[in-house]
Amino acid sequence: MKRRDFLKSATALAAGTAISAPAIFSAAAQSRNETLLIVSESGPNNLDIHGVGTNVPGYEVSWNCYDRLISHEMKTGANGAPYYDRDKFKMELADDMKLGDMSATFKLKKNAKFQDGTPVTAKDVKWSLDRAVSVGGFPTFQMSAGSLTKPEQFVVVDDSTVRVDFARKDRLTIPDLAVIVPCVINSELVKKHATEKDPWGLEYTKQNTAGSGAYKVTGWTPGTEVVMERNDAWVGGKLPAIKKVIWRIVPSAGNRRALLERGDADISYDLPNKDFVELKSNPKLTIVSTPYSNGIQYIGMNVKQPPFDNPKVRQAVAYALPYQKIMDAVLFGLSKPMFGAPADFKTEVAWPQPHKYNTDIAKAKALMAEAGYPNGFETTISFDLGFAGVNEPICVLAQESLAQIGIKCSINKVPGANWRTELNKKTLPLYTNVFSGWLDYPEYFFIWCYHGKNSIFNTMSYQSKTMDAFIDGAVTAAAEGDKASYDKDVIGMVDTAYADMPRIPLFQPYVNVAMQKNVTGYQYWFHRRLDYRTFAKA
Amino acid sequence: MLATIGKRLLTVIPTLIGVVIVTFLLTRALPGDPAAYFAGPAATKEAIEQVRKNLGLDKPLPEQFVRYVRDLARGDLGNSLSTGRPVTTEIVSRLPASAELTLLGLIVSMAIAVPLGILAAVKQGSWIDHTCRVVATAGVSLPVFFTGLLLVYVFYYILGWSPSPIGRLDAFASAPTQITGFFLIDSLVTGNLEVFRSALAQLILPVVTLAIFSLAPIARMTRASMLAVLASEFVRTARASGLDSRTVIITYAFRNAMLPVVTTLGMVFSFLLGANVLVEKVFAWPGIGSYAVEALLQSDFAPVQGFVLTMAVLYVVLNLVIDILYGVIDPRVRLEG
Amino acid sequence: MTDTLNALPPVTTPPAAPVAEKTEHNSLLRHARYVMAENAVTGLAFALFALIALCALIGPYIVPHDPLASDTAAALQAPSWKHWFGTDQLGRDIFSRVVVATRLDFIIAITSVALVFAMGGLAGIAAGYFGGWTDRIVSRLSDTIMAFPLFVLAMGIVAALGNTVTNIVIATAIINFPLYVRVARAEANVRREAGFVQAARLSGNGDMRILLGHILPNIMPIMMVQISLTMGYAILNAAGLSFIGLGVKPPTPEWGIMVAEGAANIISGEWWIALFPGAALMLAVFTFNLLGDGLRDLVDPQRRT
Amino acid sequence: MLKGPTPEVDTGEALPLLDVRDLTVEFQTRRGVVTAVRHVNISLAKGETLGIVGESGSGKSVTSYAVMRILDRAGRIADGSVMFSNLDLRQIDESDMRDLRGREMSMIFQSPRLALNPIRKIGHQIEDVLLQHAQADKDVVADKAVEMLEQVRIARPRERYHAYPFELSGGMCQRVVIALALACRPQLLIADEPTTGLDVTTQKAVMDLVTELTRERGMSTILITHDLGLAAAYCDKVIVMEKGHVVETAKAETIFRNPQHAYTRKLMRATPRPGIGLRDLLPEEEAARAGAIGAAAAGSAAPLLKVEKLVKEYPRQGAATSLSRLFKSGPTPEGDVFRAVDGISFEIARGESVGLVGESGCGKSTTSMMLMRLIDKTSGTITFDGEDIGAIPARDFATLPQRRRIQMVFQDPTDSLNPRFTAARAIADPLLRLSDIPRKDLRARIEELATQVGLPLELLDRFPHQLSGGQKARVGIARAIALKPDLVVLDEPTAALDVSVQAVVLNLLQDLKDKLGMSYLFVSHDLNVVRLLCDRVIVMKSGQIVEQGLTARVMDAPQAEYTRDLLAAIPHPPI
Repeated sequence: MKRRDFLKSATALAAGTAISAPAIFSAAAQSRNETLLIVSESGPNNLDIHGVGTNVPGYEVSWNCYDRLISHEMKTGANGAPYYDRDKFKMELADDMKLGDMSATFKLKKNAKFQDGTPVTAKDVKWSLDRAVSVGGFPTFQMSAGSLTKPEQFVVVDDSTVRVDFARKDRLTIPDLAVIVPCVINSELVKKHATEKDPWGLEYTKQNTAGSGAYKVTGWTPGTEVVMERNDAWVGGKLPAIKKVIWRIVPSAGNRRALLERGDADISYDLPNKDFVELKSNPKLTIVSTPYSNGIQYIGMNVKQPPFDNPKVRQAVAYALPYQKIMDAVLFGLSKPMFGAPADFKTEVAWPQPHKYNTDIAKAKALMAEAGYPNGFETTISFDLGFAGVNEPICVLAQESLAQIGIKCSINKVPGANWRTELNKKTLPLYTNVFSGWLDYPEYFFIWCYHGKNSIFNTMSYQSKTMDAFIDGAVTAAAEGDKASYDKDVIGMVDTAYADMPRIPLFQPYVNVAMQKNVTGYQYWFHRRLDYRTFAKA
Repeated sequence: MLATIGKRLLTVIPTLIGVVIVTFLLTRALPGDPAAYFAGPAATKEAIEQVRKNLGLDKPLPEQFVRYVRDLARGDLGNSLSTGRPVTTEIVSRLPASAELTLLGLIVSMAIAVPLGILAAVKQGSWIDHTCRVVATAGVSLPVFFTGLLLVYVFYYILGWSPSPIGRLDAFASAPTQITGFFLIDSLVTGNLEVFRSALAQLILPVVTLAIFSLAPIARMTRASMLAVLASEFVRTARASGLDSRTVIITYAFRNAMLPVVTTLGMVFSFLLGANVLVEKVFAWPGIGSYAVEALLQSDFAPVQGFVLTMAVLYVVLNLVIDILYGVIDPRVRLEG
Repeated sequence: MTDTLNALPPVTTPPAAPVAEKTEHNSLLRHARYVMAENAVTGLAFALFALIALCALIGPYIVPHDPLASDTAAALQAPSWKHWFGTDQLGRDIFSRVVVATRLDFIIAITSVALVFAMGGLAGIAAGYFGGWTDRIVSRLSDTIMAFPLFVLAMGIVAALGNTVTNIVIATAIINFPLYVRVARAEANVRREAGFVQAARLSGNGDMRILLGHILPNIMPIMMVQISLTMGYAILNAAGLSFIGLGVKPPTPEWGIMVAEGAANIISGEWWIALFPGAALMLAVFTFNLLGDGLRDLVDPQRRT
Repeated sequence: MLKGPTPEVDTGEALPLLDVRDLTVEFQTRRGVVTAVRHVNISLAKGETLGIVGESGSGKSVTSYAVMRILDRAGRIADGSVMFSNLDLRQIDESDMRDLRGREMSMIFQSPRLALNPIRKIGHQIEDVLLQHAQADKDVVADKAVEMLEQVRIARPRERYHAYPFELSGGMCQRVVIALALACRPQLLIADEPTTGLDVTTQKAVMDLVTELTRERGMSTILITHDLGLAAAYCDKVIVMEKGHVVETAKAETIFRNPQHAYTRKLMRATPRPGIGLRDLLPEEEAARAGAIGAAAAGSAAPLLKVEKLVKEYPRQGAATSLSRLFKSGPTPEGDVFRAVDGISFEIARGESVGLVGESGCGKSTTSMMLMRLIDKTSGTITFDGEDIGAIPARDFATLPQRRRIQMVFQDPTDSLNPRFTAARAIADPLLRLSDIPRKDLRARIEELATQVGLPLELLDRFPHQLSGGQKARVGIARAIALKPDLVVLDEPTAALDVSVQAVVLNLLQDLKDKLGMSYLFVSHDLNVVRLLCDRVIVMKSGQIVEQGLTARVMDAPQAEYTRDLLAAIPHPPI
């Protein structure tokens, strides 16, 4: 097994966690400074983002172990920490990008090599992009969001030049090439492991990294740990400072916090909000909180079924939710409120933005009476158990609050594995959920969540001609660069959404990262996972 | 003796068949649609159907079962959907972790509970007896995960005596060359004392957690059977023959009292394997219990089935060992069987 | 040495007691008094049991706060005069929740035990009495269940059937099935050839009548011990399921869930969230366990363990 | 009379080996302090054999435990002194006492099989004692143990040294226990009911062995027994105890001839022996009250029960055979079965009382179970009143009307009563199931039955544990006759009872038979008892009938060798 090989080679590097353990290890400590120990609740289930059912931790591996043609520049975010720049691209595998009217041409870096030493060629890039649009499932879907749907769109010009033809004008096409999915894979290596049943070699890449990225996985025990080591031949950017990344899975949140506080772990980013708030006062730790880009936690209602087919009922619910209580007791202030905008607030050309509803039981009761439910009704509120830490108290508070206007909810816990199935059925009457889009454009969010073509994320089954017109209009305007009508359409989208209120935004969650003071180089990315390449330890 | 083992193996067959069927049905009854799960967040209905076909989940249940049994007969436990690895590989690599933890837990527990039980029986009705009873019962009354967290809090977070609860070894230590898969043994065999110390230090808290939990049944059983034996006629004869207390208690009473204790070990072990699942979760232990729990919560059939089958086989083997042990202690079984 | 020897259990049986009182009832009471007087721990267990039963019965009517009412302004408060056990993340009064939870946990324990008694107890008696195929089928069934790691089986059942109180009860009953079969079978087996069973047969009792009318009442005392022990396990089991996330629905107060919720807060210093429900849980299981021991004393002073 | 005092010791004058004065033993029980032994005096000379006789609860065993100082925590010597060879056993400390036990004073208990550690080789168990008392070095101890086994007449002792108790018969186990007790050549041997539970022939062999060995060694012996005959036959001196008191001390020769105390007389009368009738067992005044026994009803032409070539086979136990059976099909091979009953034939006439006698394992119980239709036969016929009831499966028989015509009285009155049923409920059980007696008449019928068996009516609402042994036996009898059966099988109905109670119960059975005209099949190991109650007797051995005939004929002129052995083994008190 690979892990053992790694472990053998790592014996010499072994270092002690001097602080807590009673001097168990005596090995040299200097390599400790080049090793990053990450602890998180769950680990990857697949090392390849093209794989079937790759989970979110798997994206992190892909991001760090594979290169894309292009990536984003950094800017300074609202909180002062580095934040990816949506609009500025930088070259990663590509040396240069020529943007034409209906195509983009990429020249590859000359000395780019895969981790096994073979050079990166245009053939590899085409094969990889072909793979992304062909394997089906999530990668193909993500590619199509940028109007990248057919292998014919990817053309090998010469050994080191690749052209991407646009299917139509779409301002999401180029950004879509900078997400995690269009990664470049060592096609020769993977093809060797491809079979008739598995033409894209998914089985191989599931367990092996075959990229040109800054790190390669040298040990992986699912559910336990991932060990990654630096690829010293990386050309995609400045050679990272961290030589080795050890990513340990520690399911108990309390233990993760303890590991951080005792200085045993370098970094962790999925702790309960409460812990982050409290850790902020710990002088040994740095905490960075950044709002999810283009993401919202909301209460959704199924508009196809009574009683939530009645907009008055939905508005009543919007007036009955205990927003501030949720902010205080559940999130400990670590989120951006999406409610209670002042009455004179003008809808902006931005997303997410707050709505004007606030907790007002009297108004809610009135609306219930108007809607013909003066005595309320009974329903079920569902949540994803995978995120019970936030979801459960939200539902409990909502349940309590809704009871005041006569809506009696019972709480339905859905195990993480079934959550998507349940959403897909589109029968849940009332639920809380998060949606966040990688591509940070309002229309991108609305296509997924409000458009009448009723995608999986339109969990409310909301269908409105007005809304569709605004969304389609915005997409076209964006592609054509028609700012005026784009602005008008976006404002129309938002206003319609907040008038009809099929889903009630609660807050924009924060990505919280806690790390030791000596760890530097954290950057916020649209995918919200860690980019090891910029980290360093003092 | 051989015949006893043979007979025991025969009676095991229906049990194993039962386990296979129950497991299969149970896993298929799990809610959630693995196809939807694995098709990814933005999959269309067609994409989900495609995944379903790839996973073979579109076939009727009996057909899936036949296929499953056929694979099983070939020693193929299938692939985990979530990790993509063959379940056999996973189990083989994770079993030693669980086994090391559970066995050590059992050994520690017995090392404490058996003398405690004897003492309680010999001093029946004394304060020692009552203390034993209360302490052992208190141990079994705590949910294991609670005990585990409490121990971590006290011994790691507050006192700092124990290493960080992140698995079998410290993050920067490396596993010994695999011989048995038991780190304690492997590190000793390869002479790597550093690793031995690290592995031992990591084991202490989870082992103690398990031991606390299993103290009561063993102590209770030891006390009960010790009492029964101490009241027996042959102990009376031994005492009337002037044998000293040590001989009476150890040679005469204890060995006889161990018989029912040995029989209950199988049950205690099964009990511990269950508790193990929670302990592994608390201590981030890379064992098969935590693996199975994750799989179960993800409706990932193959690992759950593999896990349960492994456990069933383990249980059978353990009972066999207990039978043999029983035979070693009790000549009646050895000679008459 | 002298002590040790003198402490050895009876070698002689005390002379037969003078002929006993008028009725069985009377003698049982007296016996209970004797056992409790002799063994303070058992007395304590009975007292605790009474307390738990009382909480289950009238708990919801006497608690100082609404166990479900949140008060985010008063969240995460340490124990005080107002909130004896402190408050949780949503500002709910933990004391009230712990007391109110007694009823649910009690119900889970009792119903699951009643269920498994009806299934396992009767199956075991039948297996022990009839032997042959009945025995073989029941034993294989129980072996099959035993071959599963019990907690994982419970998880599987609850995961498959959905996490409701009913299913938790069913799962708990199923995993305890082998224990009941084992005890009932063994007890029925030794009585199968007992003189009074033969006599009952001669008196024209059919098998069913012998089973239910003669054997069952006689093994009830031993089953009671088992029942008391498994009530404790039932609660622990429910708590474990909650920890995994397969417990009862929020915001229903239940000890296991409360411990699981509070567990994450131990490290951050809010020990009271997990500690008090944990203590209640432990106390209840503890009580049931000691009660089992005590009942055993009551039932059979010879085989006291 | 097998043994007199050893010549070199003068019993009368020398200092007694054991001198117990005023011994009082108390037990702390849940009902307060119970005095089990009151002011007992015992004096035992060197080489003397003393019998302590009494019924259950007389304190005879407690006395011996007090002497050995092995009373449990609840019991204590409240008063008196125990002097052993000038040592005050109440004063010396425990470790000295432990040295005495096994070395100077040993004890044998009843149920020899239970008295040995089941999982330790018998040789090692003897070694333990030898080593404990430093009677042998480690290197020769094994030889010494073998020598002991040889001395207690165990054949092939070197081989048996490695045997476990379960591999030996009850009699052999008792020999091992004796070897254990005598290994260190103690001065005093206390034998507590050493032969209870053993067959009469084995009993004789064991007692003869003990006598011989103790005499060889010049030891003193205390024999504790309920059997006055046994005590008188083997002892020099007999002490009779009743309720913790010594009521009489006398020489063995005189106690039978001239019992002084009323209790001794009662006990003596109640002991069955040749040449007496049933009524002679009862105390004189009661015997007079009971009157004469009715003449035996003449057997009618057609027998009530006819058994022909009855066979019961059991598969031999063992894993190997059952394993092989799993693979082999077809009938079980001959070697795999054990014939518990091997082709027996006999008849019982109406109103007749037939004894079925044999030692344990002879098949008598199996036979009675088949007749009772509690188990199925392998082959043969059981004809009851002209009907082949043997053909009806046992499981169906329970609810058939024929059931009421055959009833049974069980060996152990405690075991045969449901602990959860009151006496009345127990008697009512057959009436409720098999008769159509109206509910309102039930109580009256129960009381009638209770009166018939001499059970005081106020005891009817008690539970078994609140009744004495004799009372429980009466309840069992009342239940058996409740349905007015034609045939009652009496399965050792008095084996668990004290002799005085046995005397009463036997007479009761006789009276009931006369009154109700039932037939009895009396299953017993005790020829003396059978002689009293039965018209005819059948002797069984190894599943076969070795002899049957009229009681007087079989007892006085036995034909079979085996019958003669049985008769010879009965201890004969000196009359």
